Amino acid sequence: MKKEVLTYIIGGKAGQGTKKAGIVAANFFADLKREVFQMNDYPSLIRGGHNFSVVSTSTSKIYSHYMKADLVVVLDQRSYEIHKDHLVDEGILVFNSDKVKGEGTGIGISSEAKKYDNSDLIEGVAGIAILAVVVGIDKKKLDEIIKKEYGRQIKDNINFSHAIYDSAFEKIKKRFELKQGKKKLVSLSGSEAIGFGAAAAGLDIYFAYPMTPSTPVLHFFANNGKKLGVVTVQPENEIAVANMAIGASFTGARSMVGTSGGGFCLMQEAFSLAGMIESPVLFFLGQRPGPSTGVPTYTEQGELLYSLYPGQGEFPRIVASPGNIEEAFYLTAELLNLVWRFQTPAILLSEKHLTESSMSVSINPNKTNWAQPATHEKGEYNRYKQTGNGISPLLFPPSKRLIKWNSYEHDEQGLTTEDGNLIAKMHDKRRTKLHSLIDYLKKMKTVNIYGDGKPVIFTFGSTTMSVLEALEYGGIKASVIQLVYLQPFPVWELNEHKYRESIVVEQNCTGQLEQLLKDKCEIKPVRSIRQYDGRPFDPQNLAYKIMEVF
Amino acid sequence: MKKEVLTYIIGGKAGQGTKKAGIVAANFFADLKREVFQMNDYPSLIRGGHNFSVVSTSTSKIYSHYMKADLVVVLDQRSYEIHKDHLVDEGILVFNSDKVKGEGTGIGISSEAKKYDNSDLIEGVAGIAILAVVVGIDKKKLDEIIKKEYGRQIKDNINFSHAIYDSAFEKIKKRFELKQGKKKLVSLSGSEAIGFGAAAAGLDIYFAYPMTPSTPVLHFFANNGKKLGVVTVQPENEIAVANMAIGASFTGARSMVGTSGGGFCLMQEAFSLAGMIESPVLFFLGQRPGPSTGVPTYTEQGELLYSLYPGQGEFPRIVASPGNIEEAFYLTAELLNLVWRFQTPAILLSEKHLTESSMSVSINPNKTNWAQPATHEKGEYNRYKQTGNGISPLLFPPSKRLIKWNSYEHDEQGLTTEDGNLIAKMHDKRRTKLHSLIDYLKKMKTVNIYGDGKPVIFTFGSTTMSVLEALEYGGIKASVIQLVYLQPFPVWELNEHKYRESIVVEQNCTGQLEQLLKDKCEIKPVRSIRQYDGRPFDPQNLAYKIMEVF
Amino acid sequence: MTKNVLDTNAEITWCPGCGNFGILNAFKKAVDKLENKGVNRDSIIISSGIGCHGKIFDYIKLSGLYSIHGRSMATVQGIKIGNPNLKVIAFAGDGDAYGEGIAHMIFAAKRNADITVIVHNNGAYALTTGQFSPTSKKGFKGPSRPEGNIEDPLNPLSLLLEAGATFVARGYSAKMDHLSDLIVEAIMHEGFSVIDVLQPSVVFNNTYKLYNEKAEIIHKPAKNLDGAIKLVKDTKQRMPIGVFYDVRKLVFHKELMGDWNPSQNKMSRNERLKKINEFV
Amino acid sequence: MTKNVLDTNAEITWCPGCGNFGILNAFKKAVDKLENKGVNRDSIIISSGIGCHGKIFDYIKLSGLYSIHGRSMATVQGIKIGNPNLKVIAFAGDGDAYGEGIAHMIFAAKRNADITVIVHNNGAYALTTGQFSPTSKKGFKGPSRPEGNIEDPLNPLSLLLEAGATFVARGYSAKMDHLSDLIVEAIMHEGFSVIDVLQPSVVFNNTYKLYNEKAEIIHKPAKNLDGAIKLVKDTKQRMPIGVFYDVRKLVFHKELMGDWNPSQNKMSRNERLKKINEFV
Ligand SMILES: Cc1ncc(C[n+]2csc(CCOP(=O)(O)OP(=O)(O)O)c2C)c(N)n1
Ligand SMILES: Cc1ncc(C[n+]2csc(CCOP(=O)(O)OP(=O)(O)O)c2C)c(N)n1
Ligand code: SF4
Ligand code: SF4
Ligand SMILES: [Mg+2]
Ligand SMILES: [Mg+2]
Repeated sequence: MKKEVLTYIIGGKAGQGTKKAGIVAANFFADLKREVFQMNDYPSLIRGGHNFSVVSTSTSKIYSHYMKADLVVVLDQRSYEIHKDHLVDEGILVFNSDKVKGEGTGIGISSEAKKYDNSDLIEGVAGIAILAVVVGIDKKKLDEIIKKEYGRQIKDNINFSHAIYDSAFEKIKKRFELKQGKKKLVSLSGSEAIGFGAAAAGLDIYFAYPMTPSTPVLHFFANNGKKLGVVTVQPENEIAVANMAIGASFTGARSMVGTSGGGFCLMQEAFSLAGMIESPVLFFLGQRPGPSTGVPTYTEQGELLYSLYPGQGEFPRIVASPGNIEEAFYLTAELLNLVWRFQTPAILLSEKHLTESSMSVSINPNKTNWAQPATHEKGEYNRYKQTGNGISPLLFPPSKRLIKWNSYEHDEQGLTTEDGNLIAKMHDKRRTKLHSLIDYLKKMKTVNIYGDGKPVIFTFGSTTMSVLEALEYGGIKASVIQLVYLQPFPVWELNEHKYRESIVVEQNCTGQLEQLLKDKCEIKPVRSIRQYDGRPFDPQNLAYKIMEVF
Repeated sequence: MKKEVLTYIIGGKAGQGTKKAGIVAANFFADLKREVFQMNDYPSLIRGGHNFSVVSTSTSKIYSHYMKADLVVVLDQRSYEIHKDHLVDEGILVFNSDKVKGEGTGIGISSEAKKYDNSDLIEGVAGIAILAVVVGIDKKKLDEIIKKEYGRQIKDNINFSHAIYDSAFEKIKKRFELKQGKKKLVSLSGSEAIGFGAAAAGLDIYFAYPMTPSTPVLHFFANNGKKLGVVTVQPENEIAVANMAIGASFTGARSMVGTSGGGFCLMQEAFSLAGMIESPVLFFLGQRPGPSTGVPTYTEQGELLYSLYPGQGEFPRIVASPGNIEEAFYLTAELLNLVWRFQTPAILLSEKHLTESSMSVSINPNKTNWAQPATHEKGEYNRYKQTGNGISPLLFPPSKRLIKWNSYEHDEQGLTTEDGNLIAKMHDKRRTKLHSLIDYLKKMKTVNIYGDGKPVIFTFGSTTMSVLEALEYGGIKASVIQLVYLQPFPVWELNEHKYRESIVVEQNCTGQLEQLLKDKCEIKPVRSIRQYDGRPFDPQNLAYKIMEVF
Repeated sequence: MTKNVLDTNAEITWCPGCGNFGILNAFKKAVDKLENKGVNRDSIIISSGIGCHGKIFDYIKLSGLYSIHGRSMATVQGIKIGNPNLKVIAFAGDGDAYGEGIAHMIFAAKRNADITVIVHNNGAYALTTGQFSPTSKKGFKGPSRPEGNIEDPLNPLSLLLEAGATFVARGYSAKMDHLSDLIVEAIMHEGFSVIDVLQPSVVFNNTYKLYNEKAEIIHKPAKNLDGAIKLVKDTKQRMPIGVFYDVRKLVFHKELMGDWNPSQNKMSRNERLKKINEFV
Repeated sequence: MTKNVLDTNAEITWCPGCGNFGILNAFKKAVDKLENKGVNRDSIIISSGIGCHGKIFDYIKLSGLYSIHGRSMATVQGIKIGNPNLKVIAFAGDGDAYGEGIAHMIFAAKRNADITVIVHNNGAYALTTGQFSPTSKKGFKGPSRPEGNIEDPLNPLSLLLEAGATFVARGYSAKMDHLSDLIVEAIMHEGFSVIDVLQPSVVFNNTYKLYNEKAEIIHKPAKNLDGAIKLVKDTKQRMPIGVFYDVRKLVFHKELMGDWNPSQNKMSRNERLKKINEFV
């Protein structure tokens, strides 16, 4: 490994606070100005089962967790069995000796926890205390962290953590020297980045019905909306979600919805409505393994093709997918701008691995724009005025002018028509708008190119992070081309890369990005690396696979 | 014009029976063993407005109506203004002199109709009487026709028709000699062909919620289901439609649903469910101009791309579209067979121009197959047994064996799993099934090739009929390649046509088939002819456009 | 009909004699009355579903959003949240409101969303040529069930009362003035209001004779929920029309946002960015 | 728990103490009782929605279809039409049955579909981490409304009674034997039957104390609809459990098909083709 990476895994049952411990660890590293990547793995249940959180940190940019850890803390036997193989040589394994039989350092975590209320729920704090010991943090600093991060039962948590700290100190002591980084960093989850990005671009209302892995964005707005001036609404179903958001857009409110594949099916009729009435709404689509209910709490990129032509009929659609958490912030803001500029719905496509992982970021909110439509200035108003570029200025109620948005084919005023000429003209208008959109995208960054190695690795979405980290890990020279925009597909950016030796890396079974590259650009990758077991790539593993090819 | 075509247009208000008159005329011609094509044009309203029906007939195969008529009958002024330009030279225009000021032959249709009950509704019968005169049918034969075709008010209709017959005979007399054809023919609408095709393949239950242009299939089964042994159910919404159909398939009942674009949006979640649980359900999707509500009673092919990847996640999907009404019969039967063979949902994609037009056909129901799945024979049962081809035998309740269909990712037994290996294996199973499907399709007829002219015209769906008739009309030598199957896309059939000079003809604005041909086969048509005003192509017009290119 | 300021240039394509004309005229009259009460026409926003009823959208010169089948009540809830200063009215069919859109109706009532829904209840899916609808009588013959509907009809108003509706009324399109008053009251009501309008479809369900005989104006809402439920179901001997229930309850958008108006009181970009900077 | 013939190999992943265990055990017991009444286990078909409740599908060794969120009652209606000889049971959550799937519930009741719906009513979207649901109390705190739910809960049973349900009951997961009897009765009822089961979620809505105090067994259904509606709403001082309403009415599949069974009495291919040949 080139860079110095420290990895920490904490495993236990759902309800023991392992996820929280991972996030706390990530925040702690970021506070030290260290780069960090944190990933949660949990099944679809509320208590029990097996959850784990893994945090990798370095002083230089890090794009993925690693599945080989320097410190593993396990709270139960199942976690022990799973994670004992996840240790690097010389790694430290600490187990809860009350529940686990095994090799490594045993500490009586459960018996200590029993002394406090909600003993189950606080065990995760032990993981933080042990981490503190191992990286040489003193108890005062530990107290600060606990006070900051844990809302409830602070005193219990502190007492508990001290007891664990003391036992751990006795048995293992400080093992790692943590260098501080230089840049002020903050660790954000993908969902938080999406939330802040939308807010930065002027979001007014977020509508959603819970569905993993889009739910954290709903919770983000529910928790922070008041401060940010964003209203959060959870209606009765996804159909209401989408139609309410469209209604809200009619008043000029910037609105956004969030869902996952199954919920997005239910929104497609409204998506087409938005296309027809030219309503600007941003749809966040978080992927998980499908089809159907699939594997709700895991990750996959199986809905790329599904996302390209949602909703019946022809109208301009936009789909883009962020390649890392920082980009999730900027891209969300950019998409909110685009939907208002072009008055057409867009999809922010992501996946569980991005939305529910955290990463150190340095974000400058001022670099975003405030979503602004072309607005009607004066004189007679026609909602669907034919303009050169297909974009008709907006006007919001209340107004003396008549504002008619119409799901039927319509004339410029917005009244229903069945006239053949008008039908064709309005089709042309929307196609013109599509071309305006494409022209506009041509001036934007629609693909990201990382590195300048000769062979090319094509990828998209959160897999970009895995690929970048794998290259770093393996010291592999290659260029990574990440398709940020997927609809309209940025063929214009890819022509020059057509004949380069390339591979595709993606997280699905049928090779959807590969198919798109073949279809759209006649790019024929020599090899395709796909993973579709619900788990994100491990960069080490991925590096070996890439090296096999190049 | 090479062949002798006779065309008849009758125009009036909705509620005057012009559509019925068109269908009666078509049946009458078919009875004479003449080939016939009949098309209805009507706006989305119940009474008033402007409806017309056009029937073209010939002794040789005819694939389209023509918009230049030999006989035009108009019941109101609006129809007169529109259709007076639709006459061939020397054509006959008969108008309702009580309502119309114009040139041609006036007959007091309304004043005569007033003498009977429901005077508005029976005016269309005048059109039949006038047609009878013009083609030299006597009153006795006319009475037979009316008795056979008109359920209600038979005596009134006969008396009324005699009065009109007499006035018309006085003013215009017999004008055309109608040659009889040789083959026994029957005129069927596309919807009837679909209904019969599904029935021939063993359909048990049809579920639908009304939506133009799929509604006629619902009405077909509602009217004929009892005789055919097919149950018809109209649930509360499209979501119930699709989920009930899936439930029914669990019992072994062959089930099918019908809808249009907006309704299909709502069915997509169930479509994905069918993909996951491997439920065999046939989805009939009738297109109309979109997006959204669009132009409900007109025609378009704007949902080709939309239909290719419905439902979240990865699973085998089948999409096919019939190129004429005869093919609608056979293809529907074939698709019902395919969904049961491969236990995956399929879409029968069509459009208003096929479903609501009629054509003379000669159909042999015995040429279809009875949809039959692989069924479990004996021993332990695993619903999702891994087999070499991805197809697991079916078993239906009640059974001593456990039969579990599961929307979550599952093990072979059908129990939920979150295990990475199993997730990947089940993905592989479904992908294997997709490959089995493709292998199977390779042995089937997935494209139709008509003619052997050098240049190629690519097309699909009902536009195939327009193209064939245009070639016939224009005496144009070309090959027509109709894509019957659109998903999986039959690239294997197209390789040999890759470098031929070609054009694409389709009824949409953005050139969806053209895009697919470019994407999938690197076929770059030199020209694209598109119409998207809601009206089907007129073959004469289309012929000129094609001749411009070749 | 004389030309009205609320008329548009759209050609009216309802069948002659259709009950929808009565609703259209009653609504236009109601707008006049509302203006007299200080409700500015520009702040009255309409929406509708798809069906014969929906065409009313094209015939009224008021701003709004012609929605899709069964969703107009979701649409107007979104409009109301986006700008609570607007008065929002959803026109809906019986297929629309009680079939495809029933969930939105129930939840709009439950949360007391401040919207008005005017249901053109003709007991049929008229525009799609007369299939049975959720309020069709058993035995009703339509093309999807030629031998007659096999389901009993819903009583939509008792359902909505149970769901929490705070204003429930029934009108009759042929009693235009009465209906127009109902519309005014419903729109002035702060909270969820629904008017189930008996609307004869001359083609598919001609109920003029029936309702001309049975319609009976009720002059006072019931005192309580039980009374209202009884009243809306009291349809064997007569067909009561009028306001059946009218109570006050805090409306959804106020519970949600107090007096905040998302589209009008928008936070400035600077302030928003400052807030975000505090976090990141 | 001793191993039962109805157990599967699936690991049970409900939280210790969850009310769902009571429902699972009551159901298994009910199956035994049904077998004693001559209902063959092989003809009992189950379905469920998505949520904590839905996991019950994996834990019962009966054939069926694990459906999607809010659709299990549509699924089982399809199964029933496909083969009316089967007894079909849909397990559903409160989010499932009264939120996403409310339209299917209302129409299943309206058409008296011969299905049984067992609702695990825990007043929360549990599996998605405890957001408020259609039956959450006002003020209920969940992650999508940390300051508390702003909507009043639905009373689902009065709604379903108004919609036409012919068998309506409430059970309590902690009263296992009583619940098991309710399940037997509901399944034996020919027509639409629903049991709203009070199901404490120990994590998100721990109502054991509340219901242990308030639950009160009702031994006789109400005499009429009004009485039943009163009963299901009589929850201030107590929480009545038992069968509230039980009437007979011709079921949907018989109205639709008489005694025909589409999957079992299928017309032969020859006969079918003969019929088609008559037409074409
Ligand atoms: C999702 C969807 N399904 C079906 C339709 C087709 N459709 C248009 S209007 C209508 C029913 C109209 O009935 P109703 O709401 O009672 O209105 P009416 O025509 O009787 O006024 C239907 C089913 C549609 N537009 N959208
Ligand atoms: C269409 C759709 N929307 C959202 C979800 C996400 N989801 C899964 S379970 C659930 C709610 C569960 O609530 P409830 O039905 O009450 O079941 P419980 O977990 O409380 O038993 C939701 C919203 C989904 N699976 N499908
Ligand atoms: S069909 Fe009925 S509802 Fe529609 S316009 Fe005609 S009379 Fe009115
Ligand atoms: S979260 Fe609640 S409903 Fe779900 S298993 Fe745990 S206790 Fe039961
Ligand atoms: Mg209606
Ligand atoms: Mg629940």
